[in-house]
Amino acid sequence: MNERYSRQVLFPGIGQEGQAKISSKHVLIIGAGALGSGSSEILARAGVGKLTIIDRDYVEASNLQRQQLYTEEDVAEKLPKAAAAEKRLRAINSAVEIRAIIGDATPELLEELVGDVDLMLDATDNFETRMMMNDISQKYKIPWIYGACVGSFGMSFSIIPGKTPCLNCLLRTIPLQGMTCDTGGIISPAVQMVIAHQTAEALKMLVEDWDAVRNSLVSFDLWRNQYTSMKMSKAKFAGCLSCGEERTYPYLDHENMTKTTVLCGRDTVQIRPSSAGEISLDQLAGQLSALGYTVKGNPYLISVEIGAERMVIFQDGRALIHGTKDLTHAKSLYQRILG
Amino acid sequence: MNERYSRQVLFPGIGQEGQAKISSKHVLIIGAGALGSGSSEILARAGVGKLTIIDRDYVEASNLQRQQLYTEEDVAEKLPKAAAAEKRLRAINSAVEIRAIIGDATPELLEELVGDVDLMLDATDNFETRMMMNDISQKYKIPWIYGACVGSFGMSFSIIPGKTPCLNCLLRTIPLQGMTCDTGGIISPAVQMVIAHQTAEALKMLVEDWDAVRNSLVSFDLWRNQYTSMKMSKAKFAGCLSCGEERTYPYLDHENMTKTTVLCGRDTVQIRPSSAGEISLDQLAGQLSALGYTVKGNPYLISVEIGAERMVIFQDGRALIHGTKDLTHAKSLYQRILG
Amino acid sequence: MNKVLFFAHLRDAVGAEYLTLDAGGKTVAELKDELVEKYDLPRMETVMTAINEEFASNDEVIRDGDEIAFIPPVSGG
Amino acid sequence: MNKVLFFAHLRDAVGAEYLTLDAGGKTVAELKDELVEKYDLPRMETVMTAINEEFASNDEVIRDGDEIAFIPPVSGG
Repeated sequence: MNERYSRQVLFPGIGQEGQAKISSKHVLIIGAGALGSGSSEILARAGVGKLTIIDRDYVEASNLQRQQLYTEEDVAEKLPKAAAAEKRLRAINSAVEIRAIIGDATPELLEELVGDVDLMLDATDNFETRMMMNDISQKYKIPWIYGACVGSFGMSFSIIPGKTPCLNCLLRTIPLQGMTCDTGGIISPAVQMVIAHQTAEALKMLVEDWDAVRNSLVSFDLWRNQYTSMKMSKAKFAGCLSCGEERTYPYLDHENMTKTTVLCGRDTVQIRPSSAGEISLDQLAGQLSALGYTVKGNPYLISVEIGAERMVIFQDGRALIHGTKDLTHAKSLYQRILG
Repeated sequence: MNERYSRQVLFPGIGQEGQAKISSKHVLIIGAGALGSGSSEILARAGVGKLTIIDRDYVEASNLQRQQLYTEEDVAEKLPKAAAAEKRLRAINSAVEIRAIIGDATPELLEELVGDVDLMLDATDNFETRMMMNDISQKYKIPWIYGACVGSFGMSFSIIPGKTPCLNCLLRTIPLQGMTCDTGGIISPAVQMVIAHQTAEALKMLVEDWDAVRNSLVSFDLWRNQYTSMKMSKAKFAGCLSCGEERTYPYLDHENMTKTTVLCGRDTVQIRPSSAGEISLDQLAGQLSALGYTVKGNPYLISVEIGAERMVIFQDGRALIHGTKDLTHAKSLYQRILG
Repeated sequence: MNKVLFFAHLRDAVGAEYLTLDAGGKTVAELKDELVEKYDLPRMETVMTAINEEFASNDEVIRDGDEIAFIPPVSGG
Repeated sequence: MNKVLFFAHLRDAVGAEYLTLDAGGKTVAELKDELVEKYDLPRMETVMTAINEEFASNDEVIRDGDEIAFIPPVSGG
């Protein structure tokens, strides 16, 4: 084994055999924000065989306070997070096969991707996507690791199909959210603490040390010096629609998915077109400039100022409308530009 | 306040006032290995006013598994860690004033540096340097935060002069070490967990929220799913030579410091010349090449193959001899080259 | 008596890390209802409950001396 | 009886996360000596001891029911 991994091969929980397993595995990370940038860096440094990273967002100034792969230059270039993450991860470890996907984690995309995936890491910022991951996990028997944080508070839980309860057992329904995330802010140590738990669990699963996997949900508050561990076996719910006998995988059904979303913690609305398809960004940018709009762009997106709002349009027709939380207003702006 | 820090200003423990304090503070980080690269990144992203980083080592392949600021290119260039860290931290946040010091943390250097330092972070890998930091902390009334890890285990403790016990109260003597560090290896999540605790404590101190500072020593094992918090007020020792009534600051005395050290976890000896002074690396490299040695170098150091060993010599006369743990042998190699 | 711990925004709403109160004989759901009334706690229906560091459903009955913790699932990332 | 927890390499040496044994009336130093003899524990003189999650010196006397934890200071970084 390589000198590069000598310190983790020395760790008895990994060893030569564990390192060989790590280097043969494929991990899917959904989200490349605070949690995703941190955990993808740890797994790339640890020498995982293949990393697939999905993110729909691009790098903004307010990300730099806690999203570790990104620099001021990435902000200036408005790079999509998945592309910026890929660039940095390659510089860190050129031996890892990295696939960056700029776009939304839809059921179709996940079902197409997970064929050879050994483990999924949660790095998303909303429960809709987590419930979808949870259904994919149960349907294809792929473990995943829930992680989330707000303020100085965070939590993590390891979900193994057929063994542990699933996220739908715990929550029963998608919690109404928004308030904590909008008003709580976030400090970077809380992000790192969640990542530490998620990636330790990931390494255990990658080396197949299933007995070491944590069977409790950890939660902590670093500012208030709280830490608690809640045993979860009793949370298993026989009637669960995701992992029970009568399972229907409800979150893989498009009927249960919104098309317009206020993004958590931000004055931004996302619009997803109901039908998939590519748009020509060059052509659109030309038209808008001709109409007198201020347009900036790169190969992945264009950004247009529209009065007090700013709209960012991606190749797949998805758009982010910054400066509003009003879904109807956002939709009308979108339709004004894209019809 | 800047959009850049908006998410941490939203966190009630920080706010506008806290952010202004953070941006006016100076933090000294001793060590730029696993803990130092991680905590310096977090503090730079958080917008601390000034960061001083001291490290005596350069980037090697075996560092990349857990030392987050560094890339394969830094290894290829054999960059000193302090220089490589400075480069990356500038790309992350150009508003932070960064001073990188390539060298050993001696009592003289620390006494010269700490004039306007508000907080010290422990990112060293040995107790000798920690005991020195601890004496500096008590002498100049500067808080510091102990952190350390090995394998999947780690710990952290916040030390505030005049309030908490100090490291010398806890340990009474420098523990004999080596074994755990040499044989235990290290996994990156354990590093991140220590960093999460150290930087959360650092933010509390930078915003002067002294009541929030943890009064217990945290220790954890991420592989074994252990976590414990030990209240420390009873550890205060009246006869402590570092913080007691009859204090002598024993670890600022050169008599108590070794000149030749086996580096923790590595087959490497460090030699520190007894007298300070600069050597001409260019001239030395020329001489050694002429003698038939294979020599590589950059403006900060030269690297020479000597049989099975490799010696890296820095401008201040310090050298690392790789491939041995034998102090006498190492010293003789050193003297063969540098007289 | 019972020690009842609050995490994240629940702690802010209650104004303390924990309360000491008599919840013996009540179900988790009953205790939640009482607390919502007294402290205006938001979204308690989705908050997870631990009794003695073990997950407890809403219909579980609390015994005297049990330690209760309320932990809200969060979504940031 | 007492629950005695071991961290880091001590856990490997003992081969278990914790032991249940009767240490009531003994000092911390006496318990350390006993364990060193039985399990060949390395460097116990510098290992920190917690009694009921509070730091305890070597001469502190353990009472029946106390939970003891042995935590070795580590130096990696």
